[in-house]
Amino acid sequence: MQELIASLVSVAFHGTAYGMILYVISVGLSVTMGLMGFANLAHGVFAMAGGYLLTTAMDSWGVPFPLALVISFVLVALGSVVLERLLYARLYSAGELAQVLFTIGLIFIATAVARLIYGTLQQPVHLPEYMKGQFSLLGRDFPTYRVFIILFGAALVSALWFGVERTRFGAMVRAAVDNRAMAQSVGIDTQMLFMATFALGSGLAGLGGALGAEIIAIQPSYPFEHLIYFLIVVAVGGLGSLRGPFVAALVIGIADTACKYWVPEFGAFLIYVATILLLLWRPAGLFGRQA
Amino acid sequence: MKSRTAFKIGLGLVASVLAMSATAQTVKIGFISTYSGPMASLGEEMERAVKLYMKLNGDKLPAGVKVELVARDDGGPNPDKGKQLAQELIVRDHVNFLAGVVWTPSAIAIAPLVTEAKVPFIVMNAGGSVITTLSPYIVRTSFTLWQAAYPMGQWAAKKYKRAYIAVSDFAPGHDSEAAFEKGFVTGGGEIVGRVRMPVSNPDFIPFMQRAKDAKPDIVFSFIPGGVQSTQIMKAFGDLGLAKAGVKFVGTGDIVSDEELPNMGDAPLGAVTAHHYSTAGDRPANKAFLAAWHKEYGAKATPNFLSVASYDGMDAIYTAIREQNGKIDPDQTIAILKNYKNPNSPRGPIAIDPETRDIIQNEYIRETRRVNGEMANVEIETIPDAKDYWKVFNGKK
Amino acid sequence: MSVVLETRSLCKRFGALTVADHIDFQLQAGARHALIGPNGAGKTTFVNMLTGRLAPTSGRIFLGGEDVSTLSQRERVRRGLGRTFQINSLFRGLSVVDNVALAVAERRGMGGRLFRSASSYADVRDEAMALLASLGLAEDAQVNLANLAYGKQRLVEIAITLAMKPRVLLLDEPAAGVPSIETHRILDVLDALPAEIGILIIEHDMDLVFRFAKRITILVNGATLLEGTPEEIAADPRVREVYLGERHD
Amino acid sequence: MRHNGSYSASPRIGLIEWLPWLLGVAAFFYLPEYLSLGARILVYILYALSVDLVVGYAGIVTLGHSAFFGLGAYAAGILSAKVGVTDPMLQMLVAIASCALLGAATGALILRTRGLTLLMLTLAIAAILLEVANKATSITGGADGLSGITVAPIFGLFRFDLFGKTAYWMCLVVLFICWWITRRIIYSPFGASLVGIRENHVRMASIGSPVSMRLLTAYTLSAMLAGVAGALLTQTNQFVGLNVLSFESAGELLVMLILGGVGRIYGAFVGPIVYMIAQDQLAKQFPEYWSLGIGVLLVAIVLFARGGLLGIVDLVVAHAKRGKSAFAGKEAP
Repeated sequence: MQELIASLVSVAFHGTAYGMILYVISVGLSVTMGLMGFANLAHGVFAMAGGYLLTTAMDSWGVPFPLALVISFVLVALGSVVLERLLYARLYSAGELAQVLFTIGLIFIATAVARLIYGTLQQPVHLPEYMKGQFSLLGRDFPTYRVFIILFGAALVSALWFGVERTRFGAMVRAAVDNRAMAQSVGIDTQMLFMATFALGSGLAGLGGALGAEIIAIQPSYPFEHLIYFLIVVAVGGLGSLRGPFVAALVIGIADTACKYWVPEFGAFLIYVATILLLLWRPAGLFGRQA
Repeated sequence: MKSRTAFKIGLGLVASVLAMSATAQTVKIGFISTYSGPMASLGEEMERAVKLYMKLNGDKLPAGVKVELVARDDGGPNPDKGKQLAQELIVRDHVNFLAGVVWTPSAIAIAPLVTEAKVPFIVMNAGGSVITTLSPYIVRTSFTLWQAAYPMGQWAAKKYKRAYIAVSDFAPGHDSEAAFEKGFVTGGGEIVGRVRMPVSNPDFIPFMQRAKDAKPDIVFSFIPGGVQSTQIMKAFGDLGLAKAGVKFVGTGDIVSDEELPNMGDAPLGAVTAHHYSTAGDRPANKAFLAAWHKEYGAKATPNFLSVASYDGMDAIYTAIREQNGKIDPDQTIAILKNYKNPNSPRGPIAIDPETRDIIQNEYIRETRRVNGEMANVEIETIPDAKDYWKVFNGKK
Repeated sequence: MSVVLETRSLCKRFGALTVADHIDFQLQAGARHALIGPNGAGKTTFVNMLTGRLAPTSGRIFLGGEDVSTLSQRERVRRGLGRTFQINSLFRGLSVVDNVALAVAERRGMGGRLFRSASSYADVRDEAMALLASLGLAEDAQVNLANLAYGKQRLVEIAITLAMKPRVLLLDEPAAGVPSIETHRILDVLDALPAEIGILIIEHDMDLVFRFAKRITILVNGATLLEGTPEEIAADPRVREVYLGERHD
Repeated sequence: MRHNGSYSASPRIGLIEWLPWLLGVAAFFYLPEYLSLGARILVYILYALSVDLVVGYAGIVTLGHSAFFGLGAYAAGILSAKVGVTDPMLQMLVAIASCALLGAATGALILRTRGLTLLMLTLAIAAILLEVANKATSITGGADGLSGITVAPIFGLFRFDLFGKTAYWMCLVVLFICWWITRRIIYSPFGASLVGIRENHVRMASIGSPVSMRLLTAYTLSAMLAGVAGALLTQTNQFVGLNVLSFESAGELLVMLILGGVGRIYGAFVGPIVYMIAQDQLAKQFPEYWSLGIGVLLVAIVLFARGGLLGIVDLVVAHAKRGKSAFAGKEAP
């Protein structure tokens, strides 16, 4: 019994940390897909970029860890605006196939660029001393860094929700997700809104990639390898929603960890099966509006 | 009409240019390794060793004989890619030897090709026991996982009772799991749990947590070396297994020499079985290291892949010398079967004429801090270790 | 005269919003019937329920006396229910004749044949060509639809539906987007439609409605306000009330 | 030239359509050292053709066709390595049957959905197969791949050889048969209705077309073609590895197809030929720049040349024709 509880606590803890990372990375994808109807498979590129920026900032520029996180967020957000204006914006009205292929192309490019600059090896993250080791709580040890991820993630989620619920920008985003034509007709500059949302979402992905570099290894095939998990979070959570992906990310993070812990012989099989069943039952996801 | 003729000429030109084959006195070695993907460091270690050997031993070739290395990248554990490259090396480049190969699955996939084409194939890393049994043209200069994991199990059983096994989920992992288990259980130990982990880029934390929760005395692990060894060490450290009194044991892969500097203090006290450590106290090893540092800089560190490739090249050069540059596949194999080198950087080695697999010393090492640097210090030697899988199963 | 299409107490709710409120409606064989009402009255919803694109919340639909309430779109089409769309809904990448031939083929039940080539079905092509000729589109048969003038596209819209040989034809704003000086071409086509088809037209262009329809139903807030001949409708004071402002915006 | 089922266009096989086959036969005699590459190209042409049928003709955006390619490959491989059935024809039949089953079963479930949901479902199904192949080590060999595959001589006569001669002929003949069948399907009323569904599925439903059934049929047929391609790959390589099921390889195939041109049959020929020859020659020397180039090319095609290489050829031809149209008679529709 004692042991079962111990394992449950482990799984819940590590799963939550993983889920937080998944959420921070994927939430931007959910909003941009819901808002702009853009099938952006290249979202993982932003997360990877964040991870590389973190390690570069810390190792080459000598920036302390907290500041490196900020840098990851800001630079990725800025970079994404350039991409959005130059490329994405041309394809808002194009078909799904074109968007899919375009973003796969971006993945290829990002993978190659990452390899050219950083080589093929996984980037080691040299965490500051205060993030290493364990944190004791109720007689159990928890790795300090993952405790930090959970707390940081929770703070970020609260800020994000508060922002979208209470600010003018948030209200505009919600209006545009609900009904774009309507939002346009009441004078919301949707082009600016798209750009800002895209930047925020991509910046968050960069932050998530940086934060999660310990868990999801930063290496060039990152955007391909983890794409399916980001997409699952969005599809299961429901497009355009903030809460949906949060629930989905936590569930998937915990379920994935539980599978690795108890039934490693199944791998991610159960996650995929569950995803399919859920999408067949609710094609628009848990919190999406059903057609 | 005109265009068709032009087309034919074009095709013919392309074909003839591409078909230019090796000149008589050039021995071509097709070398397959991993230069890209997450495991790219492995290919570099191997190729550096091969090139270093060629540079230092050019004078040991018969007069007029040249050796040409045709290197190909399989991008990681992609057996079909490996097989395709081997096929092209044989059919298009007409190589006299195939060499290299990091991954057991690739070596397995290549085996039928070298049998059909009668091309001697020198395995310079892949450690799955079964490989040498798949073709009479395969010779291995690296190691098998049974060679390391079985003595590790025997050694551990003398000191510990409860072991947890965590290995990568592919053939070498399965081999090392079986070998350790046999050694450990025969010696009176008990396996309290096991897990097979994904081969590439896993997050080791959940697996190590599971190991910790099983409360073993030791965790035995095999993972394909390189950066992953740092990752698993970090997970072991972050979860406080050492603090909880759990010992980390494994094959040498979990404490690859070149990654040791990145691991911090986590590997202190880890005990591993392996056939090579840069800390090995032998004149041949010292000379090898000196040459390596001279060529690639003081910071560059060779590892067991480098040594196996270095020795593999020595075997190939021996065969070339004894045949005076005219390579006959069957004669080559006959020569290689009796290849011996008492002065390899890893100690005395020989090819077992029965199995074409390597016989070498296995060292039980403990990771310690020596002069401020982490090092795998040899604490026990098991001389003339064979591939125990073949010994136990009567395979050749 | 017999009733070919009938709804009984048809309702549709989206959450708290009622867009169809117990609609009882009858369409006679060979009728020229118009459904009008202000924007948001629920006309398109009503048509979508008739065709089976939307499932009603409650109520029944009868086609030729048969209860089709739960049948799929396809089943209703096979029983003789055709529709056109308010916004052109055509096959833009195909030639005009292929647009129509697809529908002919489906009606004849050979649209899914796998082996013989489509062009070997000369009868399908001939029928499509004849239909196009009857609408004055013979010249344009081989033109890619996307390159066709908008007004003609509206006619193709009707041609595709006619190819289904419907007993009942639902025309959803056939003149939408066509400049008013050209609506007469649409009207000519409508006037020439076979007399035996029962037609329900939804239209904002009141000139067209009053010139074409023999009977008019007014829908307001999802419910039937009034039904009668054009003269009766024109004379009813409630209509003016509903439409005041509506026609001037 | 676009090849679409049409009620007014002739389905006759044009002269230029024989060119690929001529080249295929010529390559055998002129490029004997490149036959294994050639066989691989032929396999990928077939695979691309199957994807073109669903993506290009039926307009189903799928990222999961590797499920069928992989299933075909594994079915043939497992049959040989684990069951001991070495006859290539029998292996092929089992591969086709299993892909038909999987295609029909999954298609019936997922083709009701669209957009992201459909994309996700196709991806997840392929991911499940990958995970099964990865974990069911005793049957599939897991990450080690499935080796020990032997393929008996075709009809007991033609042995699969080191140089890939037999494999090349086998691939060429099978591709020819599949091309012929696919072409007939595309030119049939069924093929025309697929294009109708791609252009406007709502309208197709409103003219009484059984849209889901048509899509399911197309999906299943395409799954079978992909299965044939997979089985061929196994027989020519005598090895099956996990990457036949990977998302990267599915993505790579889409790249080849879009490079050639989607929805025009011969895009599926041109794409893999150009891509794989370029890869054979360039990727070895410049692996990093190779994928960079592919990415840039893909983005450029999507932004500027949606029709791929064949689309560009069309434009050039149309331009040239317009130049002399005063003399040329009727222009092909």
